[in-house]
Amino acid sequence: MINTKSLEGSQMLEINFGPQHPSTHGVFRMNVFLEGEKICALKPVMGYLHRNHELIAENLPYAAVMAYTDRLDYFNSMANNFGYALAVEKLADIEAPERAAYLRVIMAELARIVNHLMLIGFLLNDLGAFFTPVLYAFREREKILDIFEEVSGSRMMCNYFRFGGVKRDVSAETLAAIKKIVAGFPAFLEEFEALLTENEILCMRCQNVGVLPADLAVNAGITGPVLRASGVNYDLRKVDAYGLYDRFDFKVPLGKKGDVYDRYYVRVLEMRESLKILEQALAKIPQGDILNKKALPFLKAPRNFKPAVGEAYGRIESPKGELGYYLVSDGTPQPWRYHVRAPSLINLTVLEDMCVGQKVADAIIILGSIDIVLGETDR
Amino acid sequence: METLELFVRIGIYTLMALVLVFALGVVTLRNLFHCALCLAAVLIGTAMLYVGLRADFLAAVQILIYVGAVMTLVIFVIMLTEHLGEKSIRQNNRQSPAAVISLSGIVVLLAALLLRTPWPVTDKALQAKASVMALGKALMGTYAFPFEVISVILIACLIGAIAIAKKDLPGEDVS
Amino acid sequence: MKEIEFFVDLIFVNAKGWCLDLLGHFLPDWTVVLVSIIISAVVIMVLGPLVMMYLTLLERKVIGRIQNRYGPNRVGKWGLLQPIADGIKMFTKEDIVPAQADKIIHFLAPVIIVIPALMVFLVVPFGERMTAVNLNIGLLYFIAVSSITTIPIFMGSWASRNKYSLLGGMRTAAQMISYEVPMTLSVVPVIMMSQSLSTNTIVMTQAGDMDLHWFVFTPWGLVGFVIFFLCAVAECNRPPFDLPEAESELVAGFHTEYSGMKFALFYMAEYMNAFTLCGIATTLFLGGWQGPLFPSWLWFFGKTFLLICVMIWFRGTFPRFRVDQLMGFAWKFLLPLTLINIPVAALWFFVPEQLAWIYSVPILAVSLWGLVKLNRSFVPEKRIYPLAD
Amino acid sequence: MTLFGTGVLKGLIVTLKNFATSYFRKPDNGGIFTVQYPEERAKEIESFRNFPFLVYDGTPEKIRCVACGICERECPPKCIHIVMETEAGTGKPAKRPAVFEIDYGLCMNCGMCEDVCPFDSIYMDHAFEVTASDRTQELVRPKETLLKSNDYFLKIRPGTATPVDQKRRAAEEKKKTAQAAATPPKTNP
Repeated sequence: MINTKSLEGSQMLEINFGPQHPSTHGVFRMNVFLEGEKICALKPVMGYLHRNHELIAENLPYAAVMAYTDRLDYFNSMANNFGYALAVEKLADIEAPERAAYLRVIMAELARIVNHLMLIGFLLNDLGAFFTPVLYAFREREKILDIFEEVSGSRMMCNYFRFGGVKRDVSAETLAAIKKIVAGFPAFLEEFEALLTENEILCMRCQNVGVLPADLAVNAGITGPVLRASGVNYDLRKVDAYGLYDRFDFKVPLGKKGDVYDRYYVRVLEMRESLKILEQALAKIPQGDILNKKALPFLKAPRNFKPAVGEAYGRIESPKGELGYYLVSDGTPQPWRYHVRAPSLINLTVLEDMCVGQKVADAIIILGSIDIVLGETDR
Repeated sequence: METLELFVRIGIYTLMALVLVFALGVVTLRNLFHCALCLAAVLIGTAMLYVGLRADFLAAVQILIYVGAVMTLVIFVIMLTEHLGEKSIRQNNRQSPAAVISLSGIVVLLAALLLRTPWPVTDKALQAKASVMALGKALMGTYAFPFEVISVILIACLIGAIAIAKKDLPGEDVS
Repeated sequence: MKEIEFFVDLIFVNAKGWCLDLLGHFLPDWTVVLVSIIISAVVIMVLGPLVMMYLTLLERKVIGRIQNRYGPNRVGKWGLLQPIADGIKMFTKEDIVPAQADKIIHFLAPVIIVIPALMVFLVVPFGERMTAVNLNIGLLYFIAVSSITTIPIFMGSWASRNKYSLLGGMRTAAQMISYEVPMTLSVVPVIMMSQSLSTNTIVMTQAGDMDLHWFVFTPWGLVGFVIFFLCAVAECNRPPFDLPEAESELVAGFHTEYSGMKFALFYMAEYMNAFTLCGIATTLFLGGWQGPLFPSWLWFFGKTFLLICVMIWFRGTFPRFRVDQLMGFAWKFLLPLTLINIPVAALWFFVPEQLAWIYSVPILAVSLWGLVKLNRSFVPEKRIYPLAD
Repeated sequence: MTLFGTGVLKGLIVTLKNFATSYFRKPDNGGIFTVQYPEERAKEIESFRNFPFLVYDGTPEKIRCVACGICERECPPKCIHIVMETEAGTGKPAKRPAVFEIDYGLCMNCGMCEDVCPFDSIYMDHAFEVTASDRTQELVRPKETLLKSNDYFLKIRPGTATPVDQKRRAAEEKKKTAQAAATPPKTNP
């Protein structure tokens, strides 16, 4: 059962981390070759959670796919919905009314906060903290999930966006509740940072570990906080200015080294920027329709929605990176081709480059800092 | 009280037997890891015999040094080199008859020597308390020079170990 | 008043004395000695597991509160029966032995690991005249016996035939050997001050007026205490030094392949070690059972549980070290500090107290500062994050 | 320059503070935020959607569903199975479901059926305690267990049910008046 394989001529210990392992974030496997505790080679193996997402979508009407996109990255279904809605809207040339567009931004930013909170919590678990950061993160996440449940009916599988708008209007009380969360969040972040940011053990473990150079990141197509931690200024909210993002004043935090610590801290700063966006959006949100008139008839009869022959690519800055949906329509109610550009999958491609030469414990936190969700990676 | 002493006596002889059994295990068992564990058991048993001889300090040091440090190192090395100690080793070869003959000769010789030597049990020795303080004073006073010499040897060992370990650092690549 | 206090102080000692007196009337002399040994042994055998059971509950409760949860509160009032429920669960669980495992050693490892954990209870002074065996080499005995713990861990990790176990075992060995060195050296000043290895004598020398002449109130004592405590945390594999078990990396380290009661025994040994190490730290630096007003055993258990709570607090707060940093911390930071601490304490012995304060505090502070400076990899980098448009 | 070790101490203070505040703070303010489930329950949110149920008016015979099969067709995971009842004598379709089954093991709680139903008969329920010991038998819910009264619907989701009720009543009134208009008034001789 146990054997040492020779790899490149030397004797090494081969270990399978996963698919049953406490910190592979789902069913992911890393085939690691060790020399002592040092990693000499690492092969990521994925596909354990493959659910045929794309083919299922190609056999369903456009509207029904929305519910499936929730299941891609199950930590932020709002962002997934957003990307898919944008793609379909591009295909059918529908625009969301103003209030709906504001609601979309609010929900997407709340989802970003939830996602980053969870990521930092679980990264700390990978670092060996005994669930304390996770549970502090859960405490705050709970409040945001309550909002999600109130507006969409579900805490995680929101299915809230519709083509040309959103599913349900948000009451004034809910908006006030969001405002309260946004107002109270900085205090929590302060506490969270006091627990973590300057902690010497955390700094020792994270600084100069898993360095991702900027050129490698760009060449490998890395996006999102992982790319920005390497110091590349690329945020689709600025580049594409989709939705209403050109109306808000926010900055893009950048890292320098591109190590695990930078990836951690860039996310903390991103949460602060998200709060800024939320404050502005909540102040400016207008009254009005939440669904485009053009899209209204298709709510009751999804099969009547037949976009003209053509293709469209809708992309958003999901908390994990560039989440893109590619759609080809042949004029039937179902998409002819549907493809998801999953940031989790593409960011995972540099895992080996970051891990080789580091210790076993580092591989775990590097994986944690990439922020993968297997639902999205394997689809 | 005599009953109690009898118990102690029985205990000590059992212990001696056990130590011998484990010692036999060290040389006969085929699995290297098992041999090492037997050796650890022998060392612990010896320490317990020391306790029986009222040499508490020696017993504690025996356990601390031999079991706590040396055996750990031995097992560590076995695990590192033998791939989980899976290999079983052959404990005898064609030279074993010759070895048995010569060894039994040595045993006979040693036994004869041991039995002939007088082991004087003086009253002074029985009354002397092997206290820690006396030991410390002896080491620091009477035997200070050998003590220091040993420490010099140990330092030399340490430096040698560092020098050997240092070579493998990736930074110092030989061109 | 004084008498009542004295009576409460020695309540357990007297209880044992009465028992022996009673038996002495109708039993031969030699059995009384045996019974005395048996009583002490039984008390320790019961105390060890009992302490372990309720330590798990305490830990879960405290960590729960730290994380804004209740912790166990279903079984019995405040979850007080939870350890018993856990015990029943552990007993009834299936005992799984891997097919390739070395069955005998796999079985022996958890059995053997409990023995040294129980044996060290012998020299812990639980209160006035409440040391089971007053050995004159008590401290050395403690260090020697607790160093055996490595071997059963090795046995478990080797016999499981699991690579996670193997890595866990390797880490344990490295960690235990490394931390034993500064731990033993940090004890040296205490031995020098009390001029004895007996735990009882060490406690006695910390009496002073008000029973508050604890070693921790001196500069070398404080440094020694902190080092000893950190090493103790590392010795019983608790966070932030829990690398041998490192859940997020090695699943469960050396006891990955253990289940049911065997697993519980590993756990028991770990918690009993935590208790005894805290107890010894109390004995050496916090004055043991010395203290004003309350009975001695209450002082001892109070201080020990306080230290255990600090261990739990650590667990609820810190991430884990990495293997090389762990070793670096022991060899490059703790070890030099203890080596500096020993001459400081030695000088303390000969110099009048005020003068000793004046020189020892700066020496220790400067050496601490110097060590931090020398170990630059421990110090976090300050980073500035640009905010781009 | 900050002293080495301050970060660690700060972290310790944070956890100590949380330990202390867990005894007296409110849940939304840094106190204990867990809910002791069977005794306590989390606040029920009206728009919460779990598995679908069928609405009837008054008695279970007066079922709103007409077995049109739109939900069956639109359901993304295809977890609904409907067979229309036929009139006993004539064999004509009776606009009533003879079989209406939802496989709870398959349903993904998306709410599509609720969106597409033209007869206001299928809605998402709040009940979440739907464990079963058998995947194939107990989780496939037949019509009898799916049917729930309109009163229940009004109770759990007043915001959705009240407008639906008003709409249906208005439609009924309209139908009545239309019927009244259609039947020729009795002419006085």
